[in-house]
Amino acid sequence: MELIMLLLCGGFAIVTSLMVIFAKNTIHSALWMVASFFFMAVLYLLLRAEFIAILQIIVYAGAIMMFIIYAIMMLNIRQEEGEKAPVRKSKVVGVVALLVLFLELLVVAVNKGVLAMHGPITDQLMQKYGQIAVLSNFLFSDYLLAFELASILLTAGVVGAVVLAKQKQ
Amino acid sequence: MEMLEFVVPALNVKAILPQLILSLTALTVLLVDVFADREAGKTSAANGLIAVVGVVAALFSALLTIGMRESAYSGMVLADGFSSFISVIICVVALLTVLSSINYQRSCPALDSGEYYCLLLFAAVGMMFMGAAGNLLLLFLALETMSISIYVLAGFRSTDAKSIESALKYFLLGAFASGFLLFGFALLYGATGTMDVVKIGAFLTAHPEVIHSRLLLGGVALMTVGFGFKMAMFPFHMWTPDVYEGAPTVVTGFMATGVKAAAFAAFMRVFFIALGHLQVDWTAIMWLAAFLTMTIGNVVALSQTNIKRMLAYSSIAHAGYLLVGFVAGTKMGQAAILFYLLSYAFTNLGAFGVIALLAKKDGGEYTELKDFAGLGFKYPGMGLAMAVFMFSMAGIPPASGFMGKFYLFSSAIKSGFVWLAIFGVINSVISLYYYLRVTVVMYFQEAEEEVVMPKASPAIVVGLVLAALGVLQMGILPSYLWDLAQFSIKTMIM
Amino acid sequence: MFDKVWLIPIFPIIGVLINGLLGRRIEEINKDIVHWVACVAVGLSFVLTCVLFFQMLGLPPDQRLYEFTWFDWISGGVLHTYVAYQIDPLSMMMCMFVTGVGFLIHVYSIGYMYHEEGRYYRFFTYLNLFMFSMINLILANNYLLLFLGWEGVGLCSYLLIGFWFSEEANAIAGKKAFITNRVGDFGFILGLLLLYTQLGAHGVWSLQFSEVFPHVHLLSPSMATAICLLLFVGCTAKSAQIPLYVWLPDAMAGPTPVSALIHAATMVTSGVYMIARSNILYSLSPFAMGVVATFGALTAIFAASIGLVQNDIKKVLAYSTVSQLGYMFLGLGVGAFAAGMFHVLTHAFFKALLFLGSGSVIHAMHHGLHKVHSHADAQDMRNMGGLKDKTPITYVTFLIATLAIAGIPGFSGFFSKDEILWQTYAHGHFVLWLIGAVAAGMTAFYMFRLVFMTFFNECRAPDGAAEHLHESPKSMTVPLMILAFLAAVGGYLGVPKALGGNNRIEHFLEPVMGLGPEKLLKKAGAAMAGGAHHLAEAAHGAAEHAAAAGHAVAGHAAAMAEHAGAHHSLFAEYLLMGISVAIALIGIFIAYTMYIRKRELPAKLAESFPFLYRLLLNKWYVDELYELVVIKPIHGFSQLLWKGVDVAIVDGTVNGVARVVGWFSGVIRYLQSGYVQSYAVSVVLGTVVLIIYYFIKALS
Amino acid sequence: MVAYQNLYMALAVVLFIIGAIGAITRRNAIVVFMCIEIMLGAVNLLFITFSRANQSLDGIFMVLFVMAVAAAEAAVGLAIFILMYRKKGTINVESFNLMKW
Repeated sequence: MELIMLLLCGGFAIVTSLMVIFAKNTIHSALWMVASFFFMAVLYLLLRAEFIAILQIIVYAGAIMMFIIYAIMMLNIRQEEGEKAPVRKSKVVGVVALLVLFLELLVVAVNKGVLAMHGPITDQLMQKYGQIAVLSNFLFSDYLLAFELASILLTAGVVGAVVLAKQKQ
Repeated sequence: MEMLEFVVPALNVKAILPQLILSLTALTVLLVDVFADREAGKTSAANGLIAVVGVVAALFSALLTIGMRESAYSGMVLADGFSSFISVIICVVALLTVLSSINYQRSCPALDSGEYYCLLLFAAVGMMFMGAAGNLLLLFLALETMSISIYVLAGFRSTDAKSIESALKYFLLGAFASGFLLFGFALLYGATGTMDVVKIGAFLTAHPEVIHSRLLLGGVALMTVGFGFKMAMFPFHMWTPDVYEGAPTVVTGFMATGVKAAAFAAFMRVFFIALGHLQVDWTAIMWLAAFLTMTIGNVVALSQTNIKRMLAYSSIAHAGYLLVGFVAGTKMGQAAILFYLLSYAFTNLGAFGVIALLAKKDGGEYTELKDFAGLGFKYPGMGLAMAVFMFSMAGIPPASGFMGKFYLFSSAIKSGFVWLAIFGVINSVISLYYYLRVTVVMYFQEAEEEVVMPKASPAIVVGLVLAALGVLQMGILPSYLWDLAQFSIKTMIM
Repeated sequence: MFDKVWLIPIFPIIGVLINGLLGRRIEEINKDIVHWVACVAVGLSFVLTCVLFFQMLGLPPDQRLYEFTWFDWISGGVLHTYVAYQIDPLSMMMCMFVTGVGFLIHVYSIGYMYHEEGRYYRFFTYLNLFMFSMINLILANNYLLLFLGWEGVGLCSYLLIGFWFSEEANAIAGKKAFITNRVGDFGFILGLLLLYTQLGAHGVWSLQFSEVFPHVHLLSPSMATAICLLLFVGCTAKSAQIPLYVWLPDAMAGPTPVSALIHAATMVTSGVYMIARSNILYSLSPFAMGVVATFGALTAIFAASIGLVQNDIKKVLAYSTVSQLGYMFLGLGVGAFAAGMFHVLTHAFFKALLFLGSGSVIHAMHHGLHKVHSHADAQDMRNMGGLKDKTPITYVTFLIATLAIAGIPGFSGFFSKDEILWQTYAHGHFVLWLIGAVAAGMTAFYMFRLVFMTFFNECRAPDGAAEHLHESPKSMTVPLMILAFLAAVGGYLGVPKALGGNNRIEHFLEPVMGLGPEKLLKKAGAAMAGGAHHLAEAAHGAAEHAAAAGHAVAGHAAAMAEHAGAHHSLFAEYLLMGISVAIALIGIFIAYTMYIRKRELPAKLAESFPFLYRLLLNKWYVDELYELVVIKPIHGFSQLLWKGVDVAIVDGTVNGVARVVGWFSGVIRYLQSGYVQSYAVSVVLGTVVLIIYYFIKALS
Repeated sequence: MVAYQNLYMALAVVLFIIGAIGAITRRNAIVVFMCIEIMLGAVNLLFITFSRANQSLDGIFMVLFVMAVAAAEAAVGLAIFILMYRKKGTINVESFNLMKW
């Protein structure tokens, strides 16, 4: 059952991602992207990361993508410009290199029997207390500093976005 | 369902004191600016001065923490000699940048805002955390804090096409490279099961069979890409000249020194502490990278006529020199990198500070080499300062660049990389040509058009004097800082 | 008292700080303060040097070594370098005349440069900075501090050559000097690195002389040769030897006091000093010594031949300097280190005097030509003549210096030059001796040619400028007289045994070098003992090295002892002396014939041997040769490959290497297309290569 | 261990490469940015797979923070795109080519 779900959602994720690249219309690209994120969320569920799956839909598909679509609408960019322009050689080189990289990464990633250390959380713990309880507990103890730094990061992002986009005389 | 017991984390303020001070200063600047009441057409130095106070306080706190050796926040932060030294470098960078910004904002009013100084300080916080991070997760967050702030800073002259282009290129490529870096982190995490730098090192010691697993090696390669991008290592250096040229001059100086220092700090921490066992494996490729980076940087710098672009290529070359210390890989080589980073901070910020002096009334910049013709005698102080910084970059004694290169190359020789050291020396001979050309133009050429330097504010005078003193101090009496750098490396948490 | 040695370099640097930082203000208030500060600074250094010198003389010869560590400079790992000074006969002798001659030239500059408006202070700042660097170079007790001084004097030289930078030729000359010197410095640095690592391999991580020299016998012979040759590359640039001498004649673009101080008396001898200082190292490599001697002799005759036909008074002196430096290296190369240093000393006196004298002549000519608004060249000897009566003091002092350089018995140059030639012969280098002797004849000829053209016959200055020629001010003539005295009697410091003297200089320098045959043998024995000690500890491979080094030392020492056997044949010495004096006299006689008696002769000769004349006049076409062999092909190549885009590369400089690099640079930067996605592609390519690399690494 | 771990990882690699191809070929800056987001998504998948395989929390938290970073990047990035559009009336990355060589 899991395998079928995996293959199905994985396949859809790949197809939708490809559609993001190949769609001529920018809005379509963005919508394919939303679809792709949904399939990713399902994959996270399969991996029992429910919390992340929810976040994926709320933050990514919900907030970030809406943000992007809003920008596209505002700038009124439908069609990609310069379509007629010849494809530069460097792009061809790049795509070939990426295909090589694809093989390399497959060799890297697809192997068994890696012996890594385990912990600090087991599935049993998750089962016992619930994922959100465990995560939040750790977020505010072990990962407290990272959490605080993320707040600075987001502040910087907001300040930066405001400062760049505000209309100047 | 029973509840998980919440363990209140120990808040070790001392371990992150400089970062804390800078963050609070950043927020203060942002808030104070909201209530600032500006006369029309005038700029205010208030923001800059608050930033200066904060940075100086952070500098002192960083100096105070020298000698600490503890890991805090569940291993997220490693407060040791190394992170203290990096914090000192970043404070110096931030201080000199703020001082020149106070002058620069007169001609470029866009920079006269709380947001500018706020983002500058946030970037500095990110850089410091990069030096102190003991966990890849925090390291990534710190790196992104720095990067996002700097994407914005690069595009701060938001009406200038070059500035926008600079921000665009840095942003897209930075995000792209972050993807590679993250992929590398993921593979490393997959291979070892932890993101804690020290624990990874311990794990690899306990399980040597993992060292050459494909997962780990792939991770190492991809992380090299990510860090190499920030360090401007060949062939990930391509963004450097374009981004440096377009960004406001003071920001360029900040990027060239601060980002490089932070990237090298993180790179060293991850590679020497977590992946120290792979040193024999990476030596050959990093040797090649060091050689190509410095050679390409220097050679292309030769044919530049725009001084900011020239310094951008020269910063690539300096990344190459720094990699020589990395290839050497010994404690001495690592200490030499720290020493060189500090020396480079003084030198490069000094040089960019001088360039930033020549802002046009309409907010433009004089950046062509020929704009500098004849300025040496017209403005003797400026000419002298520029000569000092150029000599330091070229590595002519008694400026600090000479000592820095001396330590780097002798560490390489001691580790048996004589040829790399020889190529380094050849490269510094090549570089002499274009550095010298700046002074030649300044002193020995007649100006084609009248270039008038607006009156310099006291802030930048203080900044340039500090930078020049730093250059000379490190060049003439390097012992103290060299000992400190060695101490910093020795007290690194393994 | 010896621990006050740090005051010697301190005084000039104080002068630099005062004049450099406040000079502009001071000059506006009162110009005189500028030169007072500068001269007093150097004067104090000189006085202190004298005090230390005489104090040292009071000590027995084997105790004349004192090292003073001022402060810790660089300490990296096992390397500890201090700013530390060494007082020994060699450094004190050198320091004496550098500060002494330097002081005189400072005084002379007051008169010569006084009319410079707004740049007067800068000139003295540079001069003081030069003194500071030179003193560091001389007094340093380690190679690193020496190198610091070495770079420092190079920098000052560059600044001073280009002092009148508003004329482009001067700026270019400065650049040429700097770049040529950097080529040499490159060799020097490599030599130092090699020395450092090779000694380090034997556990001696140091560049301090007192650490290095007792251990150099540990080096393998081929290593010693490589190090010596690399260091010598540095010397060929700094001390203007073939093939890197080209910058020195052009350096005459600087003010004349600069030519006298830096490009004649002091800086250019620093290469000689360095080799004399490293004599123990050089003694290990007969081959390197041979190279030094050969290059020295060739330079001597080569430069002298160019000097024969030059018309610019300072150019003649420049080539004569190159030629005399060649003699010094000849002396060093045959193992007569003391003789080489002796010639450095006497040469400093008479060559400084010659330059200052020529400066006085040019000064007079300038005034004269300026008065009548003539644009004739004030340095061209064809415009001079008859100055004997207009500038009597200059004439007399100049003549003394000329007699000294020509090697007329009784004057200083005779003793030192003859000592070098004799030692060359005595060590069995007959061909080198012959070259040296012929060059001596040429020297006598062109120097007297200069004197005759300048001071004798009728005045050829145009437009009645002759009436306005007059003697220079006191501040210029007094140094001339003092130097004339020294140039005349300086030689008596080292009268050889054959002439009833006792070779005082050689004995004085003996503790530092004076590696006479017997001593060398003794040292070699000690070295072997040291080597044996090492043997006990070291592995077998190292043992073989030490043994080989020991053999080389012993063999060389034996060879030297054999040559020294000839030392006692006084007859041969007298004979050679006679021959060289005769050659010099013949040279003078020819000059007399050609420029006083039959003055149409030079033109005739030039006509009958047009090829030879042009060859010499154009300095053997060396600059053109460099242009043709190095610069042109590269230039043509880059034109061919990359037409029309090379404007941006190099601003028309004569630097061939820069052109190649520039071309390369243009090609690489073409990849920098400005498209953000191309940059992303390079990131991807880099990734692909990195992963492949790590895979291969993991497999192997 | 996770069931079908290799499949998940292969999927992550495929998505990563698709994103990268898009990022270097598409001309529209917003699409380029979206492609980079796909790359980050692929990495997230990798992290979660490893997190489960290694029974450790680090990976999950990493994803959490990557999302925060992506949000901040999106904000800044879109601001930059708006600037581009204001300056030149286009967000075609190839038309931003003032600085080169």
